[in-house]
Amino acid sequence: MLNFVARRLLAILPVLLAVSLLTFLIASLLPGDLAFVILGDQATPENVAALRRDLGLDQPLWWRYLSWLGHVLQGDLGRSFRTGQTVLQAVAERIPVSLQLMLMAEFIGLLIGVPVAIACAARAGSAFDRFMTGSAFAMLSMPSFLTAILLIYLFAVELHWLPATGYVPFTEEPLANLRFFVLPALTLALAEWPGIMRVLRSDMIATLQEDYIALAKSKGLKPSRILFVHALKPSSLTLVTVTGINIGRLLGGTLIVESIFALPGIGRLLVGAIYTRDLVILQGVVLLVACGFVIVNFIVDMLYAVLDPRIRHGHA
Amino acid sequence: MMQLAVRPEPLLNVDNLVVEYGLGNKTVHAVSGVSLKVARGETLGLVGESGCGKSTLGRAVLQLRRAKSGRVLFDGEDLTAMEGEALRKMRRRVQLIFQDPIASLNPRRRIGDIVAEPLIISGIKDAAERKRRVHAVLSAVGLDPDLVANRVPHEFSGGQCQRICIARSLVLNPEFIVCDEPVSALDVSIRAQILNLLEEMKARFGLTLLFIAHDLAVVKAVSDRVAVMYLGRLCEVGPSEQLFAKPAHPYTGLLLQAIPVPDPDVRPAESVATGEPPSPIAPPSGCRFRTRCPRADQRCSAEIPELREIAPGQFAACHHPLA
Amino acid sequence: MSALLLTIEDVAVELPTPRGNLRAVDHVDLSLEAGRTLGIVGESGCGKTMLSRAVLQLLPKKAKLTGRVMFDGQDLVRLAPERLRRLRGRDLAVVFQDPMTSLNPVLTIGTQLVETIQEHLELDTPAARKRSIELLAAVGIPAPEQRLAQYPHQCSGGMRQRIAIAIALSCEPKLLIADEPTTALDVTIQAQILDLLAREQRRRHMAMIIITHDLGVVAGRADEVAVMYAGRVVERAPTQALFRRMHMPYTEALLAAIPKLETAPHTPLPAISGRPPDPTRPLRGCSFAPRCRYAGPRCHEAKPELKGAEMPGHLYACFHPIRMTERIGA
Amino acid sequence: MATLELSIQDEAASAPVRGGRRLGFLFWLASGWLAIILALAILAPVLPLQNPVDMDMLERRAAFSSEHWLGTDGLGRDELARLIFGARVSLTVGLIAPMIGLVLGGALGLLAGYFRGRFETLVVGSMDVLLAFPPLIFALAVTAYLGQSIPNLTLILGVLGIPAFMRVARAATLTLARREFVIAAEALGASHARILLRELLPNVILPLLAFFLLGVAVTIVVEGALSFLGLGVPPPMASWGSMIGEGRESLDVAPRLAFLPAAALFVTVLAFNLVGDTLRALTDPRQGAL
Repeated sequence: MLNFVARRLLAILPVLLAVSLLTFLIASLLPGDLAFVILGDQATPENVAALRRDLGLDQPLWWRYLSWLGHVLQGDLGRSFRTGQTVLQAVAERIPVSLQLMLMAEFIGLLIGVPVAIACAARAGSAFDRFMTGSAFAMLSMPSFLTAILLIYLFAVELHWLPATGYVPFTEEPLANLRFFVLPALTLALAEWPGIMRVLRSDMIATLQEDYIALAKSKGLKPSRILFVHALKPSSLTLVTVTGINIGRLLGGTLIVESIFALPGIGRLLVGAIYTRDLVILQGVVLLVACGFVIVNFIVDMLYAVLDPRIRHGHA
Repeated sequence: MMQLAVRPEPLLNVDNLVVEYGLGNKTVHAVSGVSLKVARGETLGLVGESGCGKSTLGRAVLQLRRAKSGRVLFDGEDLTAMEGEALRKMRRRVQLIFQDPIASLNPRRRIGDIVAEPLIISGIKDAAERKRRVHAVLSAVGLDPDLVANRVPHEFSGGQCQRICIARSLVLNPEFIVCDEPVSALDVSIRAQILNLLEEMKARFGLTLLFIAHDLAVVKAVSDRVAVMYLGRLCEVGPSEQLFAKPAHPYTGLLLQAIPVPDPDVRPAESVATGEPPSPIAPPSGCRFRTRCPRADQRCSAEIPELREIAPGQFAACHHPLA
Repeated sequence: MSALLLTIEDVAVELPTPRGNLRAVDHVDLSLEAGRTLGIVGESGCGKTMLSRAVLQLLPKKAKLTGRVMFDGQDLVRLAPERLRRLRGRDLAVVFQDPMTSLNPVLTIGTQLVETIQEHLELDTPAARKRSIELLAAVGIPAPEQRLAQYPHQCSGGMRQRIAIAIALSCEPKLLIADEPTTALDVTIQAQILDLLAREQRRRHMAMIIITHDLGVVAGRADEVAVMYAGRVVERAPTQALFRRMHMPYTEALLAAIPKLETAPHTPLPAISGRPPDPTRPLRGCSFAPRCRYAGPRCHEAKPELKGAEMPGHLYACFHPIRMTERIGA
Repeated sequence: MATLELSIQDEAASAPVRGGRRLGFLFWLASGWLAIILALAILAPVLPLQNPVDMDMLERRAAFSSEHWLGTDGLGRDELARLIFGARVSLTVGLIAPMIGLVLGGALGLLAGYFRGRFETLVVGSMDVLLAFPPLIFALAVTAYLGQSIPNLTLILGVLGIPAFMRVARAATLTLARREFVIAAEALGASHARILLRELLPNVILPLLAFFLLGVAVTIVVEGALSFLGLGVPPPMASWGSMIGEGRESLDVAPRLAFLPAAALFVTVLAFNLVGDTLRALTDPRQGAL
């Protein structure tokens, strides 16, 4: 097992390195000279040249990458030239919002998706199954910005039950905080559950056809035990992957929802950075999010091994 | 019965072949130093249980799996040393038939095209000529070319697919065919048809066969000589009648005893077979059968038994052969 | 004559397929006394596995089952699900063909044994564990105590089939259905497993149905043999009688088509020409008639019913039964 | 002793199994919708539509009328014309971008699955790197620097689709390459190119094409999201996403301005998903078994 963890860890190192290189390249190679962006109206050739020297932009590309990487490895991701905040400060300030949103969304998504999937798989082909599969399919075609608008229209504009936009920290006003989070979290969850449900349902249906389920039935086990112990665990492997990928995707996917509902999270930080061409923030946040994604995937791999003894023992 | 044991120039000469491959961070010792000769016009049966390396050996002969060491001489030429175009040319003379006939046929191509494929690969450009040869070979294996050629594999049963596979392997007039468990996936009534067909084709096309199977009776039905394999090594080689009448290696004896006989008067002997084959990842030292052998002693674990002649034409790799 | 433990009365199974209804089992009658062994022999697609699934009530959801399966005085077809559940695993156990797929890969062997025992017997966990260890030892598994904590993939195929047998035996069933229990195993392991089944059957005095495609497997081990073809039982007899004097041309042809060790190499095998009929398109006459060398015009017109031969207990379905003098390969 | 079965007449009778696969009413309904949308988008310039960018400040948010069938938007532009010209943008990006993924990703997946070894490790590794970037952020960052234009947008979304197509092609190839018919071709002396083109490609292309349709659906959504944020197509060009984004401002007074393009987007995406999923199920080998 330890060997397994070590090997997986070693395998993600090159990926992380490539991620950093790509992040750097995106920010460096694309048109738009940083010095011009910063100086704006005051750009004179002398000013630009001076600033370029200050920023190290006159150095060769590989040198800039290495020195940037060196700083990153020491935890220095740079400082916004707009707000003066360091990347880490900016991220630390906003990450709780994004995390709360992500976790609430994933939780609601699982809360809807898992029971529905189990119920559908147990009665595959029934009217309930067909209805829920159909709904999930329709929901899969519903982009989150559409759901968001629909929810805002319904609950904020028409019914006035919930606020459309705004945020207070949980620590200050827990209840108000939750009220602000209901619609955005629901928006994301409504996009999440169909995937969760479809994956788990089809895996469960496949598992229920297995010989070992026939054997469990012929052993006279209770239907609930067959469903929850014999079928659910082997079927949950893909679900773990999907949930992991979802969380990884949500890391970046909260962007639209945060923009629409005006939640001050990572997504909005990024959109803001793009609008204002705040290159340092953009580069730093993209790097952090991408590394976060890689690490979440690594954790999913580990979870996989916990769930499936065959992988743990290197039989797969 | 003609004795075809050792002739000066065998068609196939496998010399001390070793095949190993990685599985995770372990090495599977699939074939560990096997030497075999197959004479022109002969059928050599290769028997063994699953995981004994018999299929790997078959594929290594055809260079579908590269050997770690050892040589495979076909008609005097060393296949293991061949690469690229030379090897591709040689492949027209040696063919392969698989266990799963349905998986052996591309589901998205028509039977006519599948059987014509070897002709295209070997560079026969004349379409009429190809069609003539495809029709001839399909009729030879007992299928009606006009009914079959335009259909796709899933319209056929396993037995018929195996006929198509045999047709494909014959269309280039090869000299040598490796049959890798060609009837294991078929039902009893179909199995007999295919075995008869193979025998007929062998006579008609003057083939030499390496016939791999796990069923001793099936192997005996078609083979002139039989080789018994256990865990990557040969235990015993000999003329089929002689080998089955008087097995010299304890493993051959065990295999013979284990076969269920369709006769109620033959009370099945309480199985003498104990234990299970060890893993080819960590084979036992010395004789690989010693962990299950009732005759095993100190010497068996210390010293690898070499194949030696027990009776005329019959070789066994055992320190304590059966009398 | 002891009481009948199992009677299968006029059981038919139909499966809907895209090509039409598939008649998997076509009105089969069979019976089995307590402590006896019945062998059901047939090629793939002959309906033998569907028949066993019908007895176990494990048919696919879409399948239509008619007829009665009387087990120990109750009709399994009409039994309430809860009562059926209490019967399965306790009085009625099964061993499937492929030990690689019939054990749950993510549960330990111990869990899979203990849960069966605790479902049906009033035992606490330590007692159930103790019983599990005894069972594993009884089916010939070395170091049974360590095995409990292991997962199926850590065992070889033969070991897994032993474990599956231990699970089946765990509540002392009255009937064990072994559905091709050795087909997926190597020949030396096959012999071990068949011996184990026979030994445990004698010891526990349970009835057993062995389903197989290999006449050799039933020859020495079954009291009675039923031969199935195209969903029907075409011949049924005490084992000795069947092998001595088979009446049905299919049985004869099936036996003749098996390569024998006694025969010299390169002897052509008496093969059955053609292949089994398409089960979605039932034939009017005898389903073996198109492949049968004895078939006459009547065979293509009417279906022969199972009828008795001179020997008591020997039934066959044929208009032109074989007489001894005509046997091939005899 | 007769052993050969020369006639297979009985097989001729038990004809094809294929007929039973029905596509269903919804499939045809979805296909019909897609055909209509596609036709409208292609014919948009020759249809008697008003100019989608002509503003009429006197007729802002006008209701349905004979002059403006679907009314006008917040800047007095004809809603119907904008919807149809929006379809042009959505479909152009939606259809072209996945083609990049299909060709490049499909080829990479096929080669990686067949040749294995270092090449496969390299391909899979680089795809992992690409996947590590949340697609929307990646697209945003790149558009922000490359500039907002339809070709740029198409290119980025196309590149983003490569890993998914690669995975589908590689998974299909991996299972196929182990099948005996590929080994048989190898044993016949077929060249790598021949095995790839004649044996593998015909089997891989169908799942890939089915996945292509799902890819179209996803691309339309991502394009919509980018345009919604104002980072997709450059204004004043209409795209469904940007129309929804603009309509959001007037949800309280004229919700239809958001909901009309939203409905068009939703139904089109649903239709692509439905057609793609039906075809995927048809080409799924597990389903083809019986």
